[in-house]
Amino acid sequence: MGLLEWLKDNRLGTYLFTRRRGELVGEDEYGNRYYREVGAEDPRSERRWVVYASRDEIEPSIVPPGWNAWLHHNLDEPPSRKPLPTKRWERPHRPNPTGTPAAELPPGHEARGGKRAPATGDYEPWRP
Amino acid sequence: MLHDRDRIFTNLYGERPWNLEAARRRGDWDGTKDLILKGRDWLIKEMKDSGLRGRGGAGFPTGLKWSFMPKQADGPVYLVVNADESEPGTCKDREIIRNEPHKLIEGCLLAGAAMGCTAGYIYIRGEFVREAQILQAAIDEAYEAGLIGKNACGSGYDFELYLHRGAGAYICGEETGLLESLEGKKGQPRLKPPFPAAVGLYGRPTTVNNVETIAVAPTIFRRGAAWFAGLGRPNNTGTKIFCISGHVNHPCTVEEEMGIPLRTLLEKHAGGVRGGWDNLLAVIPGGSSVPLIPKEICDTVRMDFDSLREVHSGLGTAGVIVMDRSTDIVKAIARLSKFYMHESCGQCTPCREGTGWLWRMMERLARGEAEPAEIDQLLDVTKEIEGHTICALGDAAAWPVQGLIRHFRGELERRIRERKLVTKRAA
Amino acid sequence: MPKLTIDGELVEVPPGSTVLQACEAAGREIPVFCYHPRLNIAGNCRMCLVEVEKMPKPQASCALPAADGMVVRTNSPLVHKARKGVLELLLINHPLDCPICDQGGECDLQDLTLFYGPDKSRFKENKRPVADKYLGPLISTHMTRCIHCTRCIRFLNEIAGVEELGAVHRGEHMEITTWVEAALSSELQGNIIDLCPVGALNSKPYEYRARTWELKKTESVDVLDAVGASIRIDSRGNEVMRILPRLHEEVNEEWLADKSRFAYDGLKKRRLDVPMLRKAGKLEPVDWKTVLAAVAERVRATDPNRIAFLIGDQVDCETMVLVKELAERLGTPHVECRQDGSPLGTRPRAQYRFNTTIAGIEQADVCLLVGTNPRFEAPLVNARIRKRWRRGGFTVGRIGVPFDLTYPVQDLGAGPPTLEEVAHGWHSFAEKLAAAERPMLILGTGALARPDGAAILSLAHRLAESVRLVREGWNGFNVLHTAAARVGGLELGLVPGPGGRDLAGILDGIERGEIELVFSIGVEEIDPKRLEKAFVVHLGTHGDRTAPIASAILPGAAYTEKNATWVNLEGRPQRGRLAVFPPGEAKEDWRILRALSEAIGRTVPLDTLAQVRMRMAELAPQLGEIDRIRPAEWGSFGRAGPVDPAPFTSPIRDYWRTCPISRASSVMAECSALAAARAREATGTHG
Amino acid sequence: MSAAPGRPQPYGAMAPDVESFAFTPENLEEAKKILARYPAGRQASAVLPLLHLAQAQHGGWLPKAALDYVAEFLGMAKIRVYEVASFYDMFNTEPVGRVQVRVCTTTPCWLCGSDAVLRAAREVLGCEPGESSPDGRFFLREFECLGACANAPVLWIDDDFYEDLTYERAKAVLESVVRGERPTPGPQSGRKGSMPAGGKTTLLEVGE
Repeated sequence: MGLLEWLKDNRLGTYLFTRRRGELVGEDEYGNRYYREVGAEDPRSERRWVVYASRDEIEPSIVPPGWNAWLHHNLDEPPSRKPLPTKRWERPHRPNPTGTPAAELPPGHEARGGKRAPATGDYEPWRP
Repeated sequence: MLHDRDRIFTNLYGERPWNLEAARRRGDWDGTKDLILKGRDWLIKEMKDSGLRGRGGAGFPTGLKWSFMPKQADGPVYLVVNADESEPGTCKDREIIRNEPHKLIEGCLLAGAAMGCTAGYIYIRGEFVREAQILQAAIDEAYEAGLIGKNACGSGYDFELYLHRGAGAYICGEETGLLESLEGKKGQPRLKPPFPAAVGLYGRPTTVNNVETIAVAPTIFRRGAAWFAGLGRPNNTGTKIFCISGHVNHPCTVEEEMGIPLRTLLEKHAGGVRGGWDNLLAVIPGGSSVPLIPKEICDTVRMDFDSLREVHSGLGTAGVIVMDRSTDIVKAIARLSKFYMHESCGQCTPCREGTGWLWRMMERLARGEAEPAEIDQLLDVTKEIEGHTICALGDAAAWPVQGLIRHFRGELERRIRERKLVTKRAA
Repeated sequence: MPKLTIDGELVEVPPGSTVLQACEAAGREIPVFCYHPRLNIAGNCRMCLVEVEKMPKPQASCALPAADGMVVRTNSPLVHKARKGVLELLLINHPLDCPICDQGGECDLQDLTLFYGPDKSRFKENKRPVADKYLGPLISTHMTRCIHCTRCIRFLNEIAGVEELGAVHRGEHMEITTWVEAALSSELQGNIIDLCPVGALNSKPYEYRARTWELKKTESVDVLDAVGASIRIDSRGNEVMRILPRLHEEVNEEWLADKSRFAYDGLKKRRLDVPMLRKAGKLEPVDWKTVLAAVAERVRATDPNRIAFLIGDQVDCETMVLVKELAERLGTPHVECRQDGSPLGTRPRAQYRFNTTIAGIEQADVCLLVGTNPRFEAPLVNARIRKRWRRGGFTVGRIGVPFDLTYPVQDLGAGPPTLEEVAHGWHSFAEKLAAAERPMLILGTGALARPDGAAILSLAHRLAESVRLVREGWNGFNVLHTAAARVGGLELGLVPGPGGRDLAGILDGIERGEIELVFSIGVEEIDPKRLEKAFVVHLGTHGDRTAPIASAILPGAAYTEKNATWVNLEGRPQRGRLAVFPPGEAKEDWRILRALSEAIGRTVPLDTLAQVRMRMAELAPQLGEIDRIRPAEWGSFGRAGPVDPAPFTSPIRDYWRTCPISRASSVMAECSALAAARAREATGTHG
Repeated sequence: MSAAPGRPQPYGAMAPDVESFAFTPENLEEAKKILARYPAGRQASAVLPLLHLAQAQHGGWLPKAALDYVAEFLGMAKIRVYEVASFYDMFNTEPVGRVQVRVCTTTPCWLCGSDAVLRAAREVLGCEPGESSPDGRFFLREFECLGACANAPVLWIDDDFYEDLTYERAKAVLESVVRGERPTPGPQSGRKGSMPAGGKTTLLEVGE
């Protein structure tokens, strides 16, 4: 990771802003670190941001739901301080796999080597 | 200073009974028949000459309004009296209705005669339960004595008068909202034109007048237009009931001459501002719908339509709300914004959506939870409401806030600054 | 004629116009939400503000009468600021859910915000949520999106005549609702979806199914009643996604009845998609060749005098041309297009048409309804009558069973005796009709489709003559059909030829074994038990009433699946267009008959649609003039005779289910159940 | 009623189902008298007075049955009556305490101490504005300007205004109301009407 790429991704700006105004709020299970702005003029519009753990390709959907909600000001308290209630049926969060080998493929998809069912038509025929 | 002999409402405080006998002793119903027999033209001319301007808030010349009614009309023509007194700071009509109902009833008859009305409806706000009972009893008395109804006062003129009770909606004080309500609908103001003088109650020509306007009419006719016009100042003639509330030593209603200096009014009749004149912060001079004026202006301003207009306020209903230096002025205006939000009829966009926004911003500003730029935004929102609505409620909601920003911008900015300091320290 | 200056341009408008109309006349577009030219003016959205010289405030142009010498500016900074302000206020409590909103892409608020609105939100408070309301199975609500324009309330009050919607509470808590959760009872309620300028009222069946920009729009006509409303069929792929009205001032204005709008899901259910043949008592799918050969063989083996053609309610004129040609070539005189058994003849044409025309209703001053319930039989005609009534100076009388028509009706009596009284001038209403300048009579098919129909028709003719319904430039004699095919069939003369049997004759013939082979061209309204004995060749679209008893099934195309001509009740030929293809192996009906004729060996030499239409124009020249009504000649008709005093009834009991399409529709089934429950409740509480 | 299950009812799940409503004979008489005030064909005008009448008869609130009854009585569409009943502040469409206690809190009263009056009401009645008291007898609410500003602050109990209140005076009035008494309405400071408290400054020479 060279400085050039840093500049291109504006990581330098984020880095500087984080150094200057950022207050570390917490870290999620993937190691992403979450910051809030210190001394925002209006607490309702304080800036909140994430510095991803990954150093190369970044997939924003890696942010877990609780942190995502906090980033978007849907939660006042970050999940590190006040964890979200988990439901029995909840599965662990995972980032959007679209475009990766883990991507979801419907049954019969070519890449799965399947065969598609014939078209059924979009009407109900009448049979005596 | 007005002499007692020039006061119209001699039983303003209810020291004597309201009934017909007592009213007659005060001079009501004296020679009413002769007045009616002088004819429509005389009555309207007299009213025009008196220079009486409507006492409901807008100050439209009454004689001129009366003259808009069609000279010839086949079918009913209505007089509607607006007794839906709900403007915060105003409590004059209540005193007239409960202490001087016969002045109002006689006024209805004479106004009806002047405009050729076949019937009159008095729309009284629903909250005035006891007042409505008194007024109904007075109407019954007048019917019994043959003063109204068929061949009223023996003049040959037929005039029916009915009382109609509202049910708690400020917007029914707007004349067309009142007519809608009287027709049994929601009190949502109508589009104008057509004006009520052309298409009013039940689609017939109608004039809507305030209680005070109607109640002073008999005395004007009896004592002559010149007498009334001789009081007050040109274009702002006659006497007016002022209602003084808020931070004065002796809140009261009092009948005074138009154009009386505000300071005189407060010090002479209301026992002065609490803690002395220098303790005055601001005054809302004409009911909640007009912008407030700060002390510097209060020092010199006169209480009449034109003088108050010059200082970007208005006489309105002459409900004087006094606020001393202890007042949280932003909260006081925010409370008015809440009033307008609650009373908006919901018909047209700017008022329905804007009044709620105004109130919410005002509440935040009262706590200082805002950005300095939001003061201008607030002003901008008031301008988006003002003048864009069907009726004047939008304007009325905008003006108090505009007045606040005009005169107390510093106060708003101070609160924002202080709040910021507090949050910063907490952080 | 007031003359106004609009943005420096001088325009002259008719007296009584508003400033908004004047601006439109000058080619200026004024943005509006609450204003609608067909509704009363509400003036509540404040979007149409313009600057008028000498007036201190901007004025709502929709409500301001145009006066001579007015100087109006629609483009000044003041106006722009006002519009921007109003839009900002409308948007503060409007959710930003355009991406999931059905109105997205055809939303007035979206469009106008793009043009005039603010670029960002300054509203930091919480938006106002509003609970959604239940309005029945047709309309879904998202009341948070409502901008309180009250168009829906005004439409139901004024045009539909059903006061069921209102705005309750006040100020920012104002909500549009029925107050108690009840479905709307109007047959025109779907129009409030079109009227709603935002996505507050949406079509429930269409909800979340498609985005407007993915739809293919096909302009067509409706055939679910005889009005022939202009519609737009929106389809995606081979599926009809929704049906909307199209502007046609003389027919439907811009409204559409609910059955026509919402029954389209019936196009996807119970469809006949393969030819079938009865083998050993069971219908079995076969291919076209087999079925045509089998039918042809049967035809060749049958005496032409024992073959009959019956024509259903939604058959197009092209198909009827083929029927006529085929019957002629086979030599059978038993051709019948009057499925309901009415006695209407083909000449003079005036006897079966709605001669006044739908738009003509607005000129009438007295109207007599005989044996008809226009609210169910033709909701749009009923809406026109109501429109005329609202203008005042209009009396409606009725002979028939009382029913709420949304306007006051003077009930004269229930049955033929009253008609006799009026026809003979013994009833005071006859004088009223005679004294009227433009009187009209609407004769329902309920009065005709009965054994004494010919005598009733004759009485109606007598009435028309005695009160002079037909005058210079005015024909007040009208028949209100319920079937889209009927007038077309009569125009083409699809009635029994010399020696031919009419409907009753054919049915009796089947009974007695004198008719052995029946071609059912979309016939669905005849009791199948009466057809059962014959070899029934059914050309249809749905497995409805006739298919189960048919011996051979020829799957045809529904009205959205073919290019075809229909003639509406006024005698107005109109073209429907193919929006989607017929399902499976189904074909356009006329092609099937053409192929059959070839299989029989009596080829009808019409190979293209153009040729069929040429032949149609030869048979009935008036059908060649699309969307034009050639006035019908007047003459004598009907056959005097004794009448049965039984009261007239409407042919439609259940508005929601009248044809194979609507009977197959689950949406219509839901509406029908609701209407039935409402009727039960009404009789339950009021005796 | 063909209500869809699971959808919010405007009347709220709390509202007991009042099956039917009809005016008592006396009120029917009164209703007919009210109708006579308005021209023929304009009966709808009587909707406000009749709703007042119905509300008084039904203990301070209007059940749906009463609205339907009034609609039928006046020949109006039901929705029009619902609109009216929900528009005006004085009508309650949900069950509330029979005695209605309203505190004016608009600016003129607020300046003169309506907060204290409201506090007294909360304490004495034991409920918040917009609620009925725990025993269900009283209904407390904040009200907009009652039009007695020179006598601020004002408390409006059923038909009567109690004026010139302080915390103590409000408490005394409310406590006696809770005891089932009706204290003398009007200014509780002892002054006459809206006369200046320090003695009148006008109308001195007007004799009887």
